[in-house]
Amino acid sequence: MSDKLSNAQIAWRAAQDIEDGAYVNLGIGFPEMVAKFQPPGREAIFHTENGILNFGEAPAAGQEDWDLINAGKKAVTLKPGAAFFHHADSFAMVRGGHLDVAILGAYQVAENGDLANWSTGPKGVPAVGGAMDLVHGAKRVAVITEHVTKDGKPKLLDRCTLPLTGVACVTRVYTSLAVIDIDAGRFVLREKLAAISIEALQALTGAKLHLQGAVTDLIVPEV
Amino acid sequence: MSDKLSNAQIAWRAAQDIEDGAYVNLGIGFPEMVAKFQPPGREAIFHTENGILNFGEAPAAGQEDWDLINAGKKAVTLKPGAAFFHHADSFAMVRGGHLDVAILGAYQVAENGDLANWSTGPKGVPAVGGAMDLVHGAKRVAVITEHVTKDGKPKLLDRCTLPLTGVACVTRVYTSLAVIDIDAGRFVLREKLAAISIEALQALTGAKLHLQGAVTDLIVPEV
Amino acid sequence: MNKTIPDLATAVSAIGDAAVVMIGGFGGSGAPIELIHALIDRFRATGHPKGLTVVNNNAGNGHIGLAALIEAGMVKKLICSFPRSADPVVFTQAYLAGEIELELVPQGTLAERIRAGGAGIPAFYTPSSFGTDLAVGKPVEVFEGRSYVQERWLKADFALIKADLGDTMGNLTYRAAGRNFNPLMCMAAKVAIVQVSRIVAAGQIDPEAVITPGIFVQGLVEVREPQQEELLNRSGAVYA
Amino acid sequence: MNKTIPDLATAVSAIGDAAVVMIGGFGGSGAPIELIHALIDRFRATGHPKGLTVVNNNAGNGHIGLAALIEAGMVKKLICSFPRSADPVVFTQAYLAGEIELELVPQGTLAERIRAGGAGIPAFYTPSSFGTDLAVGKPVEVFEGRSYVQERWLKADFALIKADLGDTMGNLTYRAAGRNFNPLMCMAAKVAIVQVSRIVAAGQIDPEAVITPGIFVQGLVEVREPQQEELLNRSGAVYA
Repeated sequence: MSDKLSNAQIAWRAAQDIEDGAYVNLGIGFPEMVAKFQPPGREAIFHTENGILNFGEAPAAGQEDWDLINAGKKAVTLKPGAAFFHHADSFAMVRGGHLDVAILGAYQVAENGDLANWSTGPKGVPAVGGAMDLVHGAKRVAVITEHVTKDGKPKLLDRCTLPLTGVACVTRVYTSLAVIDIDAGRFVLREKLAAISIEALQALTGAKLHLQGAVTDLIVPEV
Repeated sequence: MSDKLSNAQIAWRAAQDIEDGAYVNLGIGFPEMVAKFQPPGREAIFHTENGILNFGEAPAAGQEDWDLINAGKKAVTLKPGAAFFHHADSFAMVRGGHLDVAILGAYQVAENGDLANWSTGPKGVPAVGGAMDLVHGAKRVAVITEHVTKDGKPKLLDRCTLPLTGVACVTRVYTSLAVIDIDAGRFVLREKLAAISIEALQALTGAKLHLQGAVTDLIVPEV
Repeated sequence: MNKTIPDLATAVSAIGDAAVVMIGGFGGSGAPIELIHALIDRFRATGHPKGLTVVNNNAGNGHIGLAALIEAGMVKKLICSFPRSADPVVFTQAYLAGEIELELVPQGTLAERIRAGGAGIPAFYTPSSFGTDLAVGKPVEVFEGRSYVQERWLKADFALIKADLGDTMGNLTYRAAGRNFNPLMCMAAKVAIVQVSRIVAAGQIDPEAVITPGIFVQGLVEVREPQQEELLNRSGAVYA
Repeated sequence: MNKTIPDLATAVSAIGDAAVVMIGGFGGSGAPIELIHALIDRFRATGHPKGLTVVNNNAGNGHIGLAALIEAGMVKKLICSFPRSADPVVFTQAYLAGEIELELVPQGTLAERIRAGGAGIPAFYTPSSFGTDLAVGKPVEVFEGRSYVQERWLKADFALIKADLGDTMGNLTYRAAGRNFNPLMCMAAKVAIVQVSRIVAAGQIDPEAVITPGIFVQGLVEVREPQQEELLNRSGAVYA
């Protein structure tokens, strides 16, 4: 095992916490990978905000129906028991608290649960999509992310410096090094890779990591 | 012809103003009669707020489907091109300005267009239904009514004394004696029965009848 | 995933005292008579649930369904738009005797408040009821020169719903105007319990034809030949 | 009643300069490519309409459809949630050159604002965007201890819509996720113009299957084999 988890491994770890029968929205891009690691024997129903419940994998190349796409505009298939609906009904599901979990990517997460994942600042074309809706309403909003940025800066901070997506919305962060809960405005370390010390992890984290009960080893298979 | 119009005749007169292709909601009870007098060659589409567009006449006795009812809870049939929808969509049609005309009954109408048609005062069980929604949104809200109450008191007033259904919402009143527009906070007499003088009509009306252009004879066949 | 509940008694077993219960239907169309009667059976056997707040467009008719629920003394408060019907004697007597509280809401506002509850919209503005007795005490705001009343969402602990087909995942279709408040109440309740004429396997309802997606449904029970309130009342039925 | 329009050119002929035009579709699914191209044709022939405000979830892709509309210089302002796509070069260049105005709206808020426009709800409260840059200047209110942002309805002069079946009275069905914003935009526009794959007689669509009731539709035009944005872009198509 390398010194940090791959994206697929982070996604695998997040997938283990999805209960049987859960309604789940996966953010565009990296979070979509979580669907692949659904534990055997559990059934999750995936929601895509453009208007499908219970969609499945991508079709074979050449078999795409381009009206049958997900929020990332990728072609998908349907599972038995799927349903179509318009955008207002779709975001009623989101905003109305009907999703069990939303798993999103992040630029930054703050210890009070603030999330920044839609804008890296004033330059370029801003685009928000459904991110600001998804952070509200799901019973559980989790983030999957590298623990630090490409140039080694912390992404878990005492306060976000980038434009916010939502205030106090994230409750769990799965990173390439650890699993961290957000509880009462604090980062609480739950799991970490055995190879890294708490001190070394703290040095890569922009806010204090609190301990509350045991910190267990973050163990993820090669996937 | 008697000295005043029958209910059927009032309904007939109101029906003559419904344009071809109009979407129409008829209030429960007396206003429902308007549907029978649709002029030949014109097609109106009737909306019932419990969730049907383009319903038709009552079925034969014994042929009722008691899930296929109108707002008055009477069994109806469907015309080709009907649609079902839930209550939120139904009242989106009402409130959102999609109906061309709503025709309602009245206890009282005021010269500024205020309507009282839901409550005769504090005693008994109050019930409002869709009346307060129907007076808002339809492009034209018309009233059909006896000109005076059973004991001869005016129903057209300078100000309603009964609890209001809506403020400044009615634009035309079809009575047993006259057709009166509400324009800029005034009753404007448009048509009256030939047998009654303007003075006599004024005496039966609780606010000033203004004249603006010709007053034509209100001519209605026996129906 | 299988949201099927084996019988009516089990379906209504979790509804507690003082719960807010939305009941679908407009008059008798789309009214879940069997679920309501199962709830009355439970009350007769156990004394619970009582002190319910019920949301329905009407106030029951005759001595069955919602009227029987009121007659049994289980309802503390009714939120509705039109507490009248062909034969509203049960509600009328209870109301005039001061035994039941009434919150009267314009029908379109009732529908929109329920939808808002399901859609996570805590408040909205409507022209309906502006300037009337039903707007007293509510905030008013002017938008684009016209006055509107602020209305709040309406949510429930449970909804009792009547649908036509349901698949095991809770996807539903309805019959004709029996749709009425049912899809909205599924959205607005923590637990939506649905009686359907037939439970089918997941995949047996065309995804295009689903009116209520299963995410809004927590349990469904099959009632093969559901009773129709209108016919029961015409036959003089009494649920007693 | 027959709302059929004989051809695409006629269908878009009433759209004037500075109109607010909602365009259905999410990315390429449910996007009315042929109606958009007919509007571009008119602009090339007559110089009108120009100065449009367009409402769409995205900002176009490649050089066809909405992207081509922008490229033709017809759009003054875009109201959307996600002005990015696989190939957003047209909008990006226009935006960075200051040639087009952008109002960015969270996707769920955009949908709800459009529905509100269609439903006569001038304003509502949502938790979305609270505490973010997109809530700046908007009223905030606390309900039941949580903060919400007041959002306003969104209405349009015209909507360009893609549906699947349409009957002569304007009742519509859609295809799969092509439904997206289309039913909402039909509600929110004074004039909803719909391209359908097939026009059928009134009565040929099951009343239970109607997604958009005809009351929300002013005209429909048949486009038998509608193009799909994704396939056009993969073939490198340019509408020029």
